[in-house]
Amino acid sequence: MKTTVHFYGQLTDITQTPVLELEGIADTDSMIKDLLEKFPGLSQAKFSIAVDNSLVQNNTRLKDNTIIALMPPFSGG
Amino acid sequence: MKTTVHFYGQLTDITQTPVLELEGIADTDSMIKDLLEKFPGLSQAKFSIAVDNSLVQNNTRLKDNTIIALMPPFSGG
Amino acid sequence: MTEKKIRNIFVNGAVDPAFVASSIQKHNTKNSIGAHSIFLGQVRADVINDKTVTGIEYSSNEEMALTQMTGIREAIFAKYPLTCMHVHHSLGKVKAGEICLFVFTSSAHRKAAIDACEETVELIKSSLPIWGKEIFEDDSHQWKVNS
Amino acid sequence: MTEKKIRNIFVNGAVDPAFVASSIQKHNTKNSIGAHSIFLGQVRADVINDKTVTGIEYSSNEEMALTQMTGIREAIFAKYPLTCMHVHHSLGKVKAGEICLFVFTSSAHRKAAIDACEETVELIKSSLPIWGKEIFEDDSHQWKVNS
Repeated sequence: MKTTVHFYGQLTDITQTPVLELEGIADTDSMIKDLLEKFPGLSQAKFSIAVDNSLVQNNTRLKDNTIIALMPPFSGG
Repeated sequence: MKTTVHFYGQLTDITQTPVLELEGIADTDSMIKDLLEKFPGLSQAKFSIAVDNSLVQNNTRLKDNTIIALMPPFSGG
Repeated sequence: MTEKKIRNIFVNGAVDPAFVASSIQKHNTKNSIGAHSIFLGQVRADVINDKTVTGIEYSSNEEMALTQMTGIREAIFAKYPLTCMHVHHSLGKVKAGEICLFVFTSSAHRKAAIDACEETVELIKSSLPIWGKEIFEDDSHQWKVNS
Repeated sequence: MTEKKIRNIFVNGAVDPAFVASSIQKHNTKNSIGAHSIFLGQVRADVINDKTVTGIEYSSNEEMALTQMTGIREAIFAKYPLTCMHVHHSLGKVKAGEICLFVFTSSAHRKAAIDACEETVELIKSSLPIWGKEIFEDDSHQWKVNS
């Protein structure tokens, strides 16, 4: 089961990569736990989570080939 | 003693001229009386009066060679 | 005593969109600007009693209008932290679809530029001695009334 | 079910003032328009800790941004009697002094055009997933924060 995580804005300064593929992730809570182990700096970062382009607030089960977006506060314009 | 009266906007539809020279006019009240005799249609018109580029509300004495502006409501833009 | 600079705001006929572009372009060396607000008035082909407006012919008491505009400019600069303000208004004939008023304000941040632009447009419409004569296709006319 | 048209708002690099002019020019056949309101965001050369910003590099979650912008467009058209709305936002590097955002609303009367333009700018800044990376002269950077 594959999950593709995209990092945006200042999060890429922490992850040093714009995208990461994870295997065997069941839900967003376990994904975050996994990411915090890989990138401890993320614990200081503020971000919202989108699952297949929809923002989610609570823990969300993931299907195979899900696209995740981790997005810090917006600063367009 | 000469007074030059400029008409603006829709007032020129009534006066059929943009400017008129009057002789021997002592103040703005007598000027208006004179103009209403010449152009009865002005009695239906709404306008403000400027004496040498300053708006006046009350009767104002006129010096020689004064420039008067009769201005209907503004409609620029 | 400060000397007030009287700037001419009047242009003969319509405001050319290319002129708007060059006005914007000129600000690219003013590096403290973060926001521009632009208002453009365009002549509408209104239909009144089955007759269509083909254009507006603008006239003004120019000397009084420029003096008045100088006062408006001072009031707006006193109220908002603007970098610059530019105003251009047509005189003479402007066809339907063409631009007759161009107001352009710039500031470090958007709020000042936007609010100053809107307030300047309102003051131009309410307090500058300018008149618009709406010309119909059959050459008859009526005088524009500002709302 | 209505089909929403997704329009691309993104342009590569700065918005050219000549593009603004041609956008204005295109509206001269829309004779019911009486007012255009334009907002332009320009990159400031801010000085932070003695270092000057030379430009901003914009990135976005483009698919989400375009979907979100479609919703903003619908909400604004539902709220204001607009004739049209155009939005263009830069991606990639925009130098200080250049234009990074162009919002253009048109209506029969000024109030709708002006209010819709301002509200759209606010919504773009607060709800589109776009990020600005402020680049300094020594190639270091900091991430822009919207106020």
